[in-house]
Amino acid sequence: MNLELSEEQEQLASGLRELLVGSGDIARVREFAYEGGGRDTALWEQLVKNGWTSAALPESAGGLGLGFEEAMVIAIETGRCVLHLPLCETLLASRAAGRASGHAGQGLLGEIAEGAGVTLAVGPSAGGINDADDGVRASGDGQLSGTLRSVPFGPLAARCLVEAELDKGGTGLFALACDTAGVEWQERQAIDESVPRFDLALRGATAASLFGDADAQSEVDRVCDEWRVLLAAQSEGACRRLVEMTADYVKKREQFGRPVGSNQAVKVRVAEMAAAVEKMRAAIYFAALAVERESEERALAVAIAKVETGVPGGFVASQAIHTHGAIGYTWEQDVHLFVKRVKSNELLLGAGHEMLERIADIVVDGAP
Amino acid sequence: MNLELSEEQEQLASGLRELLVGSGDIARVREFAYEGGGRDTALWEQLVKNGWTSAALPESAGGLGLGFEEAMVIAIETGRCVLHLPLCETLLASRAAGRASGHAGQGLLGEIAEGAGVTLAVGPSAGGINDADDGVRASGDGQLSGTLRSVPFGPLAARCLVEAELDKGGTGLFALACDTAGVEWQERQAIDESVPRFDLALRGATAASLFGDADAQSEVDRVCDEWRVLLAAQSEGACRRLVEMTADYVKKREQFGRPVGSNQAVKVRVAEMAAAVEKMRAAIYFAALAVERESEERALAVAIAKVETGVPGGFVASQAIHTHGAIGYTWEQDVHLFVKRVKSNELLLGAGHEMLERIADIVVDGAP
Amino acid sequence: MRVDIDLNPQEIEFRGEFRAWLTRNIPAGWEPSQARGLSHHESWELRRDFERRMGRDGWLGVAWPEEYGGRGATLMEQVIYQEELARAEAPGLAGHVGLQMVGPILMEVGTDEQRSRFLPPILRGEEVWYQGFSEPNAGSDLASLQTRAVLDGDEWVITGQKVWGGFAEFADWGAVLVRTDPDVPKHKGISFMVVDMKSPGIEISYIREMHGGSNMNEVFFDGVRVPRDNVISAINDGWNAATRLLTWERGVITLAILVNYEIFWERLREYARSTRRAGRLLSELPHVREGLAQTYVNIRMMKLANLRWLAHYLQGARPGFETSYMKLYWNKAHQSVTDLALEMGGADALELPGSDAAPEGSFPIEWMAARATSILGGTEDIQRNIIAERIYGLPRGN
Amino acid sequence: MRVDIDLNPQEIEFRGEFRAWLTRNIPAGWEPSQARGLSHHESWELRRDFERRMGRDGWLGVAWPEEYGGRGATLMEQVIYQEELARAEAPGLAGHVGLQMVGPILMEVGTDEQRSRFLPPILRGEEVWYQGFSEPNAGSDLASLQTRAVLDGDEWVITGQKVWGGFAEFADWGAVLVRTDPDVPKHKGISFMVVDMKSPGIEISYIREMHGGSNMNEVFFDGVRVPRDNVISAINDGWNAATRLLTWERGVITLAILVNYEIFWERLREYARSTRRAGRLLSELPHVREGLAQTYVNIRMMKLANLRWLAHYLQGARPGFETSYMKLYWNKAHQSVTDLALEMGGADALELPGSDAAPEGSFPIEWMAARATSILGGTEDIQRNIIAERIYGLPRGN
Repeated sequence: MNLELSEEQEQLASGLRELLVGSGDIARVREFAYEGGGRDTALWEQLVKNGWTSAALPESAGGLGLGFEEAMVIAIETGRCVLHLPLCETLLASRAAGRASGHAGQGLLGEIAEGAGVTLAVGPSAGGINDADDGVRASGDGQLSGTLRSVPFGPLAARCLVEAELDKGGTGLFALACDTAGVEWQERQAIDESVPRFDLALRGATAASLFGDADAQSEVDRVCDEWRVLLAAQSEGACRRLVEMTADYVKKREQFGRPVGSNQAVKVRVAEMAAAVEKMRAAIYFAALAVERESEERALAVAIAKVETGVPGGFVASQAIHTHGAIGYTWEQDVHLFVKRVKSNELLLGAGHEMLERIADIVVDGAP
Repeated sequence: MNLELSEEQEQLASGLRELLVGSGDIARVREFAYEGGGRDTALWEQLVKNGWTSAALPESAGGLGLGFEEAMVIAIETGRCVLHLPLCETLLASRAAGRASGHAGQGLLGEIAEGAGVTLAVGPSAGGINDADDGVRASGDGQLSGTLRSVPFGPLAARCLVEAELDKGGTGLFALACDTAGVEWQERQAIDESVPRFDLALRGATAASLFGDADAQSEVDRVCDEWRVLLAAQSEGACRRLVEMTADYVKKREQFGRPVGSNQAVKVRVAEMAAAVEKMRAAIYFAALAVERESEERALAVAIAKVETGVPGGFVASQAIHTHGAIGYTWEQDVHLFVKRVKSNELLLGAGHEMLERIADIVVDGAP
Repeated sequence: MRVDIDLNPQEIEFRGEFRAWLTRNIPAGWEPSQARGLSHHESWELRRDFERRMGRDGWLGVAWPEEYGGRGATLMEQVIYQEELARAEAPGLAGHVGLQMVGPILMEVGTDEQRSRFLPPILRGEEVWYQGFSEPNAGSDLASLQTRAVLDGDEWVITGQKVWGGFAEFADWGAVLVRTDPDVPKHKGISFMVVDMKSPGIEISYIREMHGGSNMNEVFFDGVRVPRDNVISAINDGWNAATRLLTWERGVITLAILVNYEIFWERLREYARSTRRAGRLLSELPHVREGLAQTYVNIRMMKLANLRWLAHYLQGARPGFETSYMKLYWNKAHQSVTDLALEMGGADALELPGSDAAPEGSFPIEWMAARATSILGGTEDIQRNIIAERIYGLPRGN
Repeated sequence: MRVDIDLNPQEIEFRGEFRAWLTRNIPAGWEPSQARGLSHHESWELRRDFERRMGRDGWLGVAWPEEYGGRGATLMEQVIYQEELARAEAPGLAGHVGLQMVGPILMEVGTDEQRSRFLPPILRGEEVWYQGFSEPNAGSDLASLQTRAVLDGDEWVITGQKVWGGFAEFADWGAVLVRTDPDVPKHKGISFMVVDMKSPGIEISYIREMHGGSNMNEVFFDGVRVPRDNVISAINDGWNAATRLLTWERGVITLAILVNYEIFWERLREYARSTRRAGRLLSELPHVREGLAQTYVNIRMMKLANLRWLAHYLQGARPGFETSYMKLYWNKAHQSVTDLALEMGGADALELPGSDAAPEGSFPIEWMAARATSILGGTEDIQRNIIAERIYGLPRGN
């Protein structure tokens, strides 16, 4: 990829898209996530069977050995259908486990290869979260205690990567079984119901440290940065679909005897939405490249991707509602499902101003 | 005035408008200010003769005794024709002199009554100016030394109110004859040529302190606040005229066989420009009322007026150019004269962010 | 915030009187944060009860002329009235369709029979009206509505579908626009009918909104029979009758609405002053400070601009196209303050009410509500067209 | 800033070679801050001299095929070429009309005689061309142009007025669109003519721009006679011939232009890091930091978006409607960075060059220049229509 997808990457995207559309697309998201249909085991199994959940595992561990560019391609597709399953999180966990050298990492890789879904509980370092949590502390023998707010999917995943303060100082990254003793999940109500969120309370739960005793802060930072890129990629996918839905709608909807889309003010909205989305696309490609190549511009590129999908994402979301008129404000119309994902992703792991501050540190002060 | 002009105030406005339009309006501004026609003594004399320059003098001093609301009404009209003479500054000086009790104030009042124009050299306390000036210091016997950048009109006025650091600490406000010994003016080139700007260098120039030995910082602050309101009012006048010019233009200009103004995208621009201007009007009325009534909301109201004419003023200015197309970018078209005044006024005495910080101090922290 | 316009002693007294009444009469258990937790019916009962009490004590229809039982309140008193209701966070009046639309229309074009039958129960808070204007295919282009009424003997028979009105389930009467002549230009074949909402053939469902709640109805009319006399104004004059009052004193309504934004803004400020991120109070972060300042300005300016026009109306001017400016400022004030709420709250701002970490007042629900603001009551696009064409005379033809 | 796309060794070598050449050949006394102080003629002489040197050393027409004397540069090399010119702050090429428009058109539709007469002097930097397209009443609606050419014996006689082209006074030849058949639909009666700019009947004046400078001409044609053979392509085929190249590789041009914004942004950063207000460095003020970050993002994103499309072109795709996105990003990048310059500089930012307090690079002049960006090369409004109609298929009919 050189700021554009390769043919293989295009095929990857259309493969996943076919599977998701074939599974019911938005209707399925509504059924399971919004209408309380419970755990969507069937779709997860299908993703497992087709290799999507192990896409980022090394080939040696039974995966496809795909890189981060491909993870981004997958994330775009999960955004296009507001997927209600922890696929992106599992890809991120695969990558982190692959970087870990010890048993814990190998163990997690094996579980993912067998179909386990993984979620991520990274808190204080992620940004965008107000002070309230205790955070999690690890005892010397790997027992975790403490709380972390708003973990996506929570017990709907099998495993959870947990950021925890190490006994002797520094940060550790632990693989935790979501249903082990001492783990409690409490569901929250948040705007994007396609990603159910849970509070995690740990009381001496046993977990395995991926990076042993070493301070893994830079690993946690890396996971957060990669997560930001996948959130941005999801938002791009969701926003692009919003533009398509909006354009389709205004071509069909008539008022005053002609399509609403023949009004120039509507064209301006659609054009500005489209312009925002095309820029997002360039931003996430750039960020994916920077991560994949371990570029020194990683922090900058990631922040730019988050900025470009943040406020502009909110703009696309708001315009999509407005341009649909009152219909766009209803539950039955699909617009709100995408809007909710885009607004959530904007605020998770640091919103616009926080990311602009990072950018200023780099480009104004020349911080590394 | 209760957020709308009284009939008398409307008459005041139309009286001044008639005089200025009768004098040649924009053509005269071009002739004298932009094309180097020299000092426009004739128009100043006419303003003097008709009582405009002494409008804010107490009746006892031979003036009309008009208040600050009326000063604002006058400022709107000076904005509507980008007046190239220090009328607003003279009104502000009249008010400051009126508040001073001693000989110096009386003297200045008398000079204004006889037709003197006054300008203002307030520096460090005014905001929006980068650190470079020495500032001005007053010796014990009222001799001023130092420099101040970018004084409007400079020696084109007869007198200048100068902010200076007092010998014994605190701030003084001095009335200075612009052509007295020890005063040097150096013209600068700035974007708004209708307000020529000069650097002031003082080397022991004799001047009279309006408020004696007392610290007059609050008086200087008041002058600056009143000046901000008049700048905002000028911008409102200039912006309103830009909207009118733009609407007229797009009604006449044809492309593709019909008026440009029949395009909805053009309507959106005109409507948004108009909406900005109507809000400006409310903001300057509110600020003028707050000043006139010595309301405790003065600082807030003044900052709001500056904010509402600042970035929105730049918006109206940019849209006016854009909507005129390439024509709007030419010297011959009048658009640029208003654009330059509006952008200047935005940046003088503190631009948007600086004013928003003031507002935050008041409304977030509850600062007095 | 302060009153930005001078009140005379009579107005100050009016304010004091109504404020005192509200303090005593706002129903227990009615607080905005709890209100959303009430069931539809519970909420309805609270409202009805409150409204009947208002009627009993003469606080409904304050703007109505005294000859019809109102207080003949001045425009300024109406503003005060609306502001006080909003400030007290009183339940929204279920009777607003009757009070603000049907009542005034009947006074203007109704028959004596219609007035004596319908006005008093509205004023007592006893009968509630449903407004049936919009249809699925008639939104911005309302006049293209297709619900038809056909005369059959002494009755009109109505068939069609209406959307977006509220309280249909609870309403006693519907004020419904129907097509009575399909063969003339669309504005000219519309009549304005009074429909008994308990009639056979009416089916009511709810439209679920993006936040999951349902306040709006779909109403289906299948051969609903209405007595011939239930037409307001002349047959085929319905469009005129209905739209005459749609540019209803927006200043008054808007000033009331913005009190809600003032309250929301103050909640944001308190949130910023009491919430820390990475050890710093949100209210110390420069972008939060600037955001609070800018949204304060947006709300305050919405108020000042409205008060400026109100000053004209107080001197007798009729509301005109400047109401389109008001709507634009309203959109901006509402959308910007809710954008700030989410941005400021960060990940916590995503939480819905009922979640204990959710900031007070539910930021995301308010954010969603603000998305509807630029649509309802004439879209942003329509307001801009009006300003350009009607105020500045740009050519229509688009 | 860094290269955001991979260069192959040949491209790296090309870059090195051209960069080295520029280092040795940029004329002394040519620096942007001084350039504005030069008289029109002095500036012209510097440019001409530089351009002839470029021609001599084979650095003009790098994109031209080798058969016409060019270098047959790849698209990537063209980008590099433009970037290096911009980065070196070299004089803008006076010959750009010949190099980028007339040359390619002649290669495509010219006669052998026209090619051998006109191409070599363009490539040597010896003959300069004027572009006569726009007219006072034909801006966005270019095809409505009214300058007429009437055949009189073996000569065309041209009468009319052109605006917005530059260098008319110094140009040797004009490439002028004229109406040759007033009786057919407007696009079909236009021809493309070569006019000797020293011909009798041509009068040239300057249009003064809002910043006081004059770079653009008005050219009046009063019975100007042109040999019959001076028509490029067929009679009445001028519209096709001219517009075929107007969607010319905007990626290339835009990438060059944005180097200017990168340079301007870096100047702003240095200004912020060296200027104090009330004792604090501007670069420490939160809103300045955020402004610098946001404008950096705008410029960087303009670049990344262009590079993404460039990647398509490198694989053989033809530029299409996506060039409209490029133009929108370009407007945004330019206007936002110059807005920041004024806001940041405060009262000092008002100063024009020549004033010693004026920030380097004259912020207000750059601000004014950016106002033209959303107009030139197809207004913002037109780009948005193209995106909505051509890419997303919204109905035209407006």
